Amino acid sequence: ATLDEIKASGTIRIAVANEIPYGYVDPNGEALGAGPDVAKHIVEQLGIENIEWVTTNFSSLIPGLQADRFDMVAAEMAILPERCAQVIYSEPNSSYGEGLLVPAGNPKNIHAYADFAENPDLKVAIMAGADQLEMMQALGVPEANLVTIASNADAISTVSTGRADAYAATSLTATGLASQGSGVEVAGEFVDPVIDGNEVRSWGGFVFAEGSTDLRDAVNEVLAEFKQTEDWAAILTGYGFSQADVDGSSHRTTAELCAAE
Amino acid sequence: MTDPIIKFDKVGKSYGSLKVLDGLDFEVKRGEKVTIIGPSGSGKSTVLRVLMTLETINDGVVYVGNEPLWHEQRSGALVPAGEEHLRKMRRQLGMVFQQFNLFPHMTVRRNIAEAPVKVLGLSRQDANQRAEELLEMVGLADQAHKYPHQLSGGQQQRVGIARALAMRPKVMLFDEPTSALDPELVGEVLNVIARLASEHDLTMLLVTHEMRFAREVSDRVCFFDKGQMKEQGTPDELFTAPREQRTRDFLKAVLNG
Amino acid sequence: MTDPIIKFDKVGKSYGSLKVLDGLDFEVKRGEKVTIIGPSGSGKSTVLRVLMTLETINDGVVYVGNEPLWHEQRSGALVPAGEEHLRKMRRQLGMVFQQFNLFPHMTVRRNIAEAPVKVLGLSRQDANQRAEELLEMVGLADQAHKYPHQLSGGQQQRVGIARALAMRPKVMLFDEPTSALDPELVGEVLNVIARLASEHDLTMLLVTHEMRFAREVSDRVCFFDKGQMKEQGTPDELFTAPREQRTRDFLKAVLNG
Amino acid sequence: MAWTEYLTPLLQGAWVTVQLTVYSTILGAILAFAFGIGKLSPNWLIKAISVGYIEIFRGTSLLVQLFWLYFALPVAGQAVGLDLRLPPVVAGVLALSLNIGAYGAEVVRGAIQAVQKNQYEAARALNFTPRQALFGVALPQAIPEMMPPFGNLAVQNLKDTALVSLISLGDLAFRAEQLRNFTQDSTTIFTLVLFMYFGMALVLTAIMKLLERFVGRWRHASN
Amino acid sequence: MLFGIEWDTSSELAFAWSILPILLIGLWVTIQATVLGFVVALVLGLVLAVLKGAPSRFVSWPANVLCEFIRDTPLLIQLFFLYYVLPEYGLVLPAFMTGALALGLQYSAYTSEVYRAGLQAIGRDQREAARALNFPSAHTFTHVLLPQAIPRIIPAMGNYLVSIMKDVPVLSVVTVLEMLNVAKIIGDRTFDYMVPLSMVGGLYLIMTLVASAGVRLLDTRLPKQGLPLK
Ligand SMILES: Nc1ncnc2c1ncn2[C@@H]1O[C@H](COP(=O)(O)OP(=O)(O)OP(=O)(O)O)[C@@H](O)[C@H]1O
Ligand SMILES: Nc1ncnc2c1ncn2[C@@H]1O[C@H](COP(=O)(O)OP(=O)(O)OP(=O)(O)O)[C@@H](O)[C@H]1O
Ligand SMILES: [Mg+2]
Ligand SMILES: [Mg+2]
Repeated sequence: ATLDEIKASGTIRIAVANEIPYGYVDPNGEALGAGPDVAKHIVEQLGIENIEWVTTNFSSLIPGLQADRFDMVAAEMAILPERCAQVIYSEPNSSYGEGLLVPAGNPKNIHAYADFAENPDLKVAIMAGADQLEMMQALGVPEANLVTIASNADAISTVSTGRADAYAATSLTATGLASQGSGVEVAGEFVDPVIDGNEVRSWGGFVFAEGSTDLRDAVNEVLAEFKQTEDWAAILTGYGFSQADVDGSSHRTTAELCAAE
Repeated sequence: MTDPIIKFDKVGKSYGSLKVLDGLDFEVKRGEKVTIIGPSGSGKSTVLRVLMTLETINDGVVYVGNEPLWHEQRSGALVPAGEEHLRKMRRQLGMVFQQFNLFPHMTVRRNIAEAPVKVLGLSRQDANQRAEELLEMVGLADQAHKYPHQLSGGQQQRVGIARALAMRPKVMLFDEPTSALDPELVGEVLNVIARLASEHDLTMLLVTHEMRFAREVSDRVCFFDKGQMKEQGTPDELFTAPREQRTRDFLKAVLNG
Repeated sequence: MTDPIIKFDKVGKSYGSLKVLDGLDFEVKRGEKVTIIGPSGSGKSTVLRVLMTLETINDGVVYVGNEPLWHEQRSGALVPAGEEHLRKMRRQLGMVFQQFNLFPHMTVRRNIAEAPVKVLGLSRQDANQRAEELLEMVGLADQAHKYPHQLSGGQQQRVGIARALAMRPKVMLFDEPTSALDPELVGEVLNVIARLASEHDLTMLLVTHEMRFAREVSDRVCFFDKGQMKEQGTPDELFTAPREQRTRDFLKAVLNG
Repeated sequence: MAWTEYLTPLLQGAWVTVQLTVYSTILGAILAFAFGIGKLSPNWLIKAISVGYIEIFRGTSLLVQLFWLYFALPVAGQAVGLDLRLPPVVAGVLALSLNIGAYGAEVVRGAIQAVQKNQYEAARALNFTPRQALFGVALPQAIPEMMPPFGNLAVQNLKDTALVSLISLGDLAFRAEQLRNFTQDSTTIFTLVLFMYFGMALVLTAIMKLLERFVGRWRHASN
Repeated sequence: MLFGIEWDTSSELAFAWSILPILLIGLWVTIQATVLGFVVALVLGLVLAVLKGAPSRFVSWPANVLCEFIRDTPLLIQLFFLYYVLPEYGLVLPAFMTGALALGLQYSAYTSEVYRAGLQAIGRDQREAARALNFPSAHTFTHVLLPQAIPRIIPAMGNYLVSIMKDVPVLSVVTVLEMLNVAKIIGDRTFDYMVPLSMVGGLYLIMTLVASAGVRLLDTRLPKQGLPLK
């Protein structure tokens, strides 16, 4: 929807994918996470009264935008060229590196995404629709060793029961999950994946449908100002983002990320 | 009274290769009470069902009151009749079924009054009154508000008769009206039919295995076999001095019981 | 021949609050042919079903060949019998059912031979021979390899009789053996029963609505009503000069047919 | 979290489940009668449409139908220039009722056909029109016959509502997943949820039994 | 790309044609899950039927309640329960096995009814005839009741086989790569759900129509009177 339409109705529909700490809804229906907290500030600045939070599977975020099931996604979804062809992004709100969730004690001794390409006996879980798929494909991990789960919530069980040997996700997700479940931990001495000569780092932003350019522009405007403040940095570090992650968020623009090969 | 109200003219009817009516010629005069007897499968029910337009025919013409039943006169030729014509013809006939075929979800009174309201367009009040008169006649005045399953078989069949009469038909068809009844209940139904026969100038066509009753009540008895009428006569003629061997065999087998 | 082979001693049977047998006293002598008549629901079938151990009793004692049927003597007292005892007692009885109750998946011959093989321990060959003799007797020698559904109702019932006879029972029970049959097929079954009655010294207990047949074949006719035997006598006594009003009413209603 | 703290969010979800069940059962019943009677129609077009509907929705998986309505229909709509982006509630209720309606249609057809032929003959002998015979004679007898299978279908439908959680509708199953996301306490949560579904099914069954007695009043009349 | 097979998005038709082999790989998983689930349902159903018919109420009553409970709760939740809860008690089954078990469990409640109804449909008449002839009760069961029950049971079981096939997509929630899951993943990666989901619908329609026709044919071929004994 356009900004005018949203302002007229007074309610904006924002989706999260139930990923701690990027964007999730707690049992009381309160939306939390790096995306939602920043979004709440922006929405207030834009003069929109209500937010209707929508929880959906990660893989349904883009289709949901396209189907007008919500106006905006606050899931810190990574800005990738193929996604830019489907939807439009705000400027980056965060940046984060990769990580691995493994069974306690790391019995298979896994420290890098590349391990799955080298050892064909290892199975790795990824979330449907997440960009770890592209990384694994680029590293040459066989498709048969990928276990696609529907949401982060399934990762602990999948890994602790040995249905997969590890779960590939962003470092923040992995840390969050490791603190929640017993029997799992974050793989130590993690080696960042290197693809096409670059270490992988992702930049997350808010996402909108193709037709919502004015809304995106308005969000960008408020976001740029907000990023100058301590409040903004406090939100991110409060959810476990490192200072490097916070600083890194300004090292790329959306235009660059979308244009990248 | 010599004009036939029902006339089968070389009527043929088959199911696949099975000939059920085989060039049947058969007449009933106005006011006559005719009984049809014959072995199982000889086509007795079929004759009644054709008259009630529950089965079509393949051949020949059936007349009811001088009008073809299954055909219409159109630009001189006889063509198969449409539903309109059948509805008109059906008004002249009423049928009583072996299995009673009452509507189980309607009270006795409603069973009788429903068709007069829906088909003849009587008011509900008039139809109810007519139903109650008929119930009186069949001796069930006090059962009007019961459902069929609350009645004995004999009572149900008497309701069946009342229901058919409520449409004021000219011809009443009875297809083994007592053969689904316990022996003790047969009498009450036959009594009602006998009263009908003696008190009204209704035309009646009755299929039955109750030979004694057939003898008492009918003007004429027809013996059917293999889809044809093999022999007919007054009850006395047919029961005491049947001409055909087949008739004799049949009567012997049945009366032996 | 004066010793009762069957004796009901104040037998009571109820379904919930419905008394089906009400302190029934009743005897059958060895070799006697007894017919039970009576209105629907009077408990006729129940008497046969109790004898065949298909229904239990609530009260009294039934004796078959001087031994209690439903009880065992144990340390002087009568206690409810176990399956062992029932199996032994059942050997003396054979039953022919209204609905034939043949096994639809077995050939006619196997229907007859199965029990002699499994229960009496005959060899399959001997049992087959016995089956074929019995089929000869009921006039179905050429039907041994057919399945029941390929036979007419009358033929099926004759197989039913042969099946019961194959166990060489001392007492044969017939529960309305012809009432599920078309009228024309009744004769062939009654003929077989009549031959059995005249040629063997089997004890026979027959429930039927075929009054004429009852008169011809039985030594004694018993009239049941409301779970009790209301009247009994030779056929001539009972049919021509019934003592009880209830019997007269029943006979009038039934014979009127 | 103690299990009592799960109750509030789970009960919210259960309420959504109840609503979904009620709406889709009612809509499903309407579809069942329309297409069940349609399949018996002498008009070949109505018959063909009814047969097509019944076969398609009975012949494919409910989850496939649900995903199709939710994910694929908007794309199909775009192709012909229609906005077919159904909200999850609409897609959910529609998929559930279309599916259950197809099964119900077969029940309706079966029950109407099971009305004894002699009832139609009696109606014809009394000169009822085919329509009067259907609505006055056949249906009143067929409806009580339909009730036991309808009861089973209603419970089936209640269970099927769990699938709408997969298109992000906040029903009981969805709430359970959300809670598990937080607490990873699968045993307690799923045990609670199983019993909640069981309880709802028992209530639904009891309601259908009452309804059955109501529509079949005439059968229970006694002397 | 999925399972090493590339897709061609140049046109809808080319896309459909290129993903067909991928969907067929998923279809094969669907068929395996169906068959395995059906076998579990047949075995568990028979066990439940025997327990429900047990003479002791202490056995039959819990069996009846269990059956009702299984029948009244959603397959999805039962699947989650088995998938997430069993491992907490040390029983870790692969997703596919868990799925087949859940299908079998859910349908055992239905098949147990089929067994029971099949035996009960052999009317009182037949039991009474067998009793009047003094058959041992085991012989009555094996030679009178079963031969007549089996032809009645087979078509109903066939219908449940078709139902199980239609429930297999639920297994996608625990990562089983059956046909719908494969189609969904293709959709997630190409953002075109229309083609793969419609193809899954079409394939299902074909399979169920063929299977139902097979069941009907079988039904007409089965001896209505029971398995014949000469
Ligand atoms: N719908 C039908 N399809 C095929 N055959 C039929 C049908 N209806 C009747 N028949 C056959 O037509 C023949 C004549 O039937 P009909 O009912 O007229 O005999 P019936 O003389 O009334 O015999 P019954 O005394 O047994 O009632 C029988 O052989 C019967 O099997
Ligand atoms: N299983 C049962 N449960 C309840 N009532 C029963 C049962 N079996 C029979 N009855 C009732 O017991 C009574 C006697 O039945 P029975 O079959 O002995 O009568 P009958 O004299 O053989 O009658 P008919 O001539 O109709 O065969 C009837 O009122 C019947 O309804
Ligand atoms: Mg007839
Ligand atoms: Mg009886």
